[in-house]
Amino acid sequence: MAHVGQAPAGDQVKRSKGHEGPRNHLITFAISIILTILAFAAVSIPGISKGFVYTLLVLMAIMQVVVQLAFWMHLKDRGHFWPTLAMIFGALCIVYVVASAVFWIWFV
Amino acid sequence: MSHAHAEGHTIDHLERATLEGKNKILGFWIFLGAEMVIFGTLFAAHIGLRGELNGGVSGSEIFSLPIVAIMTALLLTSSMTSVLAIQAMHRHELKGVALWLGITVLLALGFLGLEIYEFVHYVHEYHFNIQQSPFSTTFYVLVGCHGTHVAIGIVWISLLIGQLFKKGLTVVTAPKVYVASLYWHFIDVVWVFIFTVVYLMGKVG
Amino acid sequence: MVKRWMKRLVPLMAMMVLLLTGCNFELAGALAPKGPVAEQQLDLILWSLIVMIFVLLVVFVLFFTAVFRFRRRRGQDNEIPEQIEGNHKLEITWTIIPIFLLFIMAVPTVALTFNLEEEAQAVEGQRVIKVVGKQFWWEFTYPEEGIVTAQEVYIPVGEKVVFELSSADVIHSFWVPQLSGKKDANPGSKNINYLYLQADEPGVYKGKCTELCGQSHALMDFKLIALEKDEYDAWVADMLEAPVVTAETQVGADLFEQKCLVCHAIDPGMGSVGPNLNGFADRLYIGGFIDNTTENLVNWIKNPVEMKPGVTMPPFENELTTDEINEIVKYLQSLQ
Amino acid sequence: MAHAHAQAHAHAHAHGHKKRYTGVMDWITTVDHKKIGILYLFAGLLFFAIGGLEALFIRLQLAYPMNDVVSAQRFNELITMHGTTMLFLAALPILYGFFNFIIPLQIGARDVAFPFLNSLGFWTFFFGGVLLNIGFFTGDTLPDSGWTAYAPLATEYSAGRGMDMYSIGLQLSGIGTLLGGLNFVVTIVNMRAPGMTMMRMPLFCWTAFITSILIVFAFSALAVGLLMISFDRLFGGNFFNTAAGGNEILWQHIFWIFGHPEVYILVLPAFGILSEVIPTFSRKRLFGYTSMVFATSIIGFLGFMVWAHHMFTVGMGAVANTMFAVATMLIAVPTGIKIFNWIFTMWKGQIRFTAANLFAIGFIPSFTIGGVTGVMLAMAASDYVFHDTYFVVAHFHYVIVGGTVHGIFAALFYWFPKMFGRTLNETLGKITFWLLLIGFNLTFFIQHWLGVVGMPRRVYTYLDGQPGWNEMNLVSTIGALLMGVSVVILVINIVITLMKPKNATNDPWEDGRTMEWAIPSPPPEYNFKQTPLVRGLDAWWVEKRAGNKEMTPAEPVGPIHMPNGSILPFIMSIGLFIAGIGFMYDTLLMIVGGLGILVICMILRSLIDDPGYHIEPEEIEGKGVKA
Repeated sequence: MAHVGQAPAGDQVKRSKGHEGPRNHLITFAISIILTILAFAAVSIPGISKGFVYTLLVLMAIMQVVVQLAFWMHLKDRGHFWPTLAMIFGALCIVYVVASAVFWIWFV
Repeated sequence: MSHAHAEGHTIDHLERATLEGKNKILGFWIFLGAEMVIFGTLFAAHIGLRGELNGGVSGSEIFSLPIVAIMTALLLTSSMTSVLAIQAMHRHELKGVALWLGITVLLALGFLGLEIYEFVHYVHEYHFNIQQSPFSTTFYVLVGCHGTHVAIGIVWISLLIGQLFKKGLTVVTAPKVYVASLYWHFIDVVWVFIFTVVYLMGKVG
Repeated sequence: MVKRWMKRLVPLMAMMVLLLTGCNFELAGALAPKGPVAEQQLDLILWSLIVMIFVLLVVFVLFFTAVFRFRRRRGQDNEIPEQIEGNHKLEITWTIIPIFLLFIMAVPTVALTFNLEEEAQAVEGQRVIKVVGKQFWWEFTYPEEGIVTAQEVYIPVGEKVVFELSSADVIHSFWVPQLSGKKDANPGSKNINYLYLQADEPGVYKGKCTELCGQSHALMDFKLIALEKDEYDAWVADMLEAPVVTAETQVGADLFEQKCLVCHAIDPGMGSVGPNLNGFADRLYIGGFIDNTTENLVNWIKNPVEMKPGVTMPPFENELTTDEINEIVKYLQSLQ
Repeated sequence: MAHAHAQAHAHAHAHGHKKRYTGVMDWITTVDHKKIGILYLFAGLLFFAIGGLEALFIRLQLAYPMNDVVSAQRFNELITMHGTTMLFLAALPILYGFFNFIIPLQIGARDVAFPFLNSLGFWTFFFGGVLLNIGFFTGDTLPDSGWTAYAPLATEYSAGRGMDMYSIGLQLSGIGTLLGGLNFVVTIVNMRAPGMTMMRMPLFCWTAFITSILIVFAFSALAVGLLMISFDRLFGGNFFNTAAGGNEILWQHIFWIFGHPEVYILVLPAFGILSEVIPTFSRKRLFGYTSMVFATSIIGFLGFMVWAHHMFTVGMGAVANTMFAVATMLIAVPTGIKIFNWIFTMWKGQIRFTAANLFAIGFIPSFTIGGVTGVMLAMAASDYVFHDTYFVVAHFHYVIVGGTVHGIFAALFYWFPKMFGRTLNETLGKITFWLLLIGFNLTFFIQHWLGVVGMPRRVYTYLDGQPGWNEMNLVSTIGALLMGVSVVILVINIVITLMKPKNATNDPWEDGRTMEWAIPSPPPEYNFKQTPLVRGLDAWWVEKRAGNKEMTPAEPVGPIHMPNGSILPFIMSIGLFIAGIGFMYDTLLMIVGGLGILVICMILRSLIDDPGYHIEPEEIEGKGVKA
């Protein structure tokens, strides 16, 4: 039964040495920490315009999430076609749910 | 039923050694897609209604950023430790897996404790309960939904540690550990948006 | 334009339904428009109907040809028809043509949708009537004239009127089929809607609530009464006059004050929990849907819930004697 | 799944015994996709009957003006329950029955990806359905705010426990449905037999795949919406409380973000069924397979982008209205492609008018009428007239009865021999078809007209003396009764057929094209004794044309691993059911107890290994073809 419906060929390929080392993950951790500190700092500094802070916060959150999805959750690895699709579709849904809620409640 | 060849080339990916393991991981990804929509919808409600205070308190009045920062640090670190658990699993180090998962659970408990403290504090200090305003309702449902996920994760990972000691690292337990770690990362991902959208933006006003 | 063609289509469709029902028949509702808004909407509907009937014809002709021509016949059991994979030319054809058809329908749709929206924006000096939907009746306020009325809304003929729609409880929807499409009356202060319509002929137009709003959703009717300008002005003046209580109606007036005034105002400009009853004698219907006769009114006061399930007004049959109810009715019928 | 091997080496025979259950225990413990499929089918048919009765009462009430067959309150309960039951508890489960039974067979798998989850999904759906209908037993008010449950009517203005049943019952059955959808996605992605590429997959599997994706994403939105309603009703939340600053329109957005994909969730599988039935009975391959696949995907994708066309009259403004109007109209293009492809599949074929094919063919004109009225409704400015009138009722019944129900009946007649080993009576089937066709058109065609002349939907009665209303409503009611009769004949047909001996051959329609027709009817529990090798689109047809009597195997005959049945899913669902009732009636004990049962079962499930069992080659009747 093991060969029923072989998943995409990526699973069969041996990964290069070093991929599994903790370095990538520690770098991801460092990036996340830095982005988080920046986000908290942006809020604490007075005198920056609200719109700018909002944009900055959202951008940093998206960056952090993308990095975590790609490295910690291995989405960048081969054989993750369907998971990536699921995430993209989910993200799309979120974007339009949030957009419609914001559009409706704030602007109309 | 030929696991013999499956064993050969996925020595470092025990969780994908069987079709069942692959199914479980793919299924869990699809489930995470559904979870994204669930949290996305709650975020939509929160973003839409967070300005509606109904005479109650606002986020900028009550949120305490130091606590949120500590919670963030705890959860982020726990996400990191769950990665280390997976790495230990790929090296077939049972004790390493259990150790890192144990640390993950401890950090998560710290996070959950702080969240409960935070909620109790709000209710006592500001009468900021679920009925106060649309802002409070969306706040508690969104953050509480995330907290519930953390609690479920704690129970789940604790049980997994027990299973690991009982059965060892096998093609049955490995996908479970992998999937649990995916779940845990996802909780961290959601938290990134919660501290950004709910707390930091709430603090800005 | 093709308008005349469309107009011919209506009787054709009417004939079909007539054949199906075999009954007396007349064009009604949105098919008998009495104002520019409804007319534009009907034109759009008929235009789409023509295009769609064309589509239906194409599909049906192909479909029935296929079904009748290619049935399996005797002796074909061992024959295998050619296994056709597809045909790019055909497939492209039936992708492009529908896109074109949609395009010719989308353009007038977009135009009319924007047009209706723009016209409904209340401009300076525009007559605006505030509508509040309540379970299960409608309150109409004329802010400039200072009139509040219920169930029956008067407008002058040939003049654009904007309605400001909101609700006091659940979502209702405001629809006068012969004059315009509908729009929701939402509760809360945030989602207020504007709808505009215009009546070109005087008359009594039926209006309805079209959003499920509770038990008596079906009976949440109202009437829109279009009058010539001078009659309309007379009506306004009439409404503004304070009610006169004579010796004959004094008993009823006192009873009304004790029992009814808690919920029903009779002063021209006042809103109230129940419908404002100013000018009640001129109302055509009780509760928006029953003929305004003495007998019906007595029964209504005795037990309104029986006639209109779920109304907030409590039954008075145990609280008041029949005589007392008759006095109140007499008083109400004096409210010109 | 835990039934995999406890050790990572290749000995396959050493462990595991089959736990044999019989009778009722067999059915509530089964994890076999075929049995679960049958459970879904019959549970769905049961709810279909209940929903049908509700529909008949609705039509009887409306047969005459100011009629009083039921009270206004009861009428609102009937329309709510009719809609909810038909969509969530009848149509979708029946389709799930076919998904479950047929998909693994069509892709050459031995089971679905998650057999345990499959069983859990079914029982959760079933008990959710019971919870939704529990007012019939407790005497409480039933849900009464329409299946759309618009706030604040559903939150602050609905007294009694009705809308709690709605929010909690639907939540449960939604979770069950979600689990099912997830299962099918993974099954189709991971479990296909060798050679079965995505573009060789039968179109039924494709539509099931897209449908399942829609389910996973759409039902999550619904879950949140229902959670919000529950919070507003049970814990004094303010999501939709306008007095406190909440927003009632938020519910409409969330509901329709789920609700519009739901329409495609119902109709896409019917498209898939047609794409199986019509080629079989035309003896011709599906015309334009590739464009059908793309059309399905595009419909699924666009289905997510057009939800607000249900809200044109809400006051979203001209920009939003026209955007959604145009996007909606675009859906007509891929749908049109499908219609023409079916017609051209029949073109130059040899059409046989079996009952199954009659339903499939009857689908085309009915659904086309539903489609064109759909385009008319999509035109925002026209929709101001049509919205919430009987025109809409007519439109979606043409789509759902003309589309989904026709598709379901076609599938029932088509796959019945495969599922039960007996062919349904053709004559009775044809009578069912003609009665349904006449009754359905009589009921709904006239409602287009009723709507335009001013009859709003969801009215419990109407006043006498409105031109033509009395006659038209009476005709509509007579049509509904005819439809009722046709369903009764179908039920009789099913019952008498099930009492006959099994006599269906592997390929009873003789022109079967897909792999389910290569194995016995009904299939053995392991489906394929050897996993088949797929050598082209319409795998079984390919083999037949090559002169083979069986599928070419992809593996030698060997022991087949099977999962053991389990009672846990049943008990878990009962736990959820108890907790649900606890939430409704504010009984902490029941909440804790119910959730406790659930958690204990989950712990048991995770701690106890169930390795399953093996069917040895000697047990498999007949010799397999040597690989």
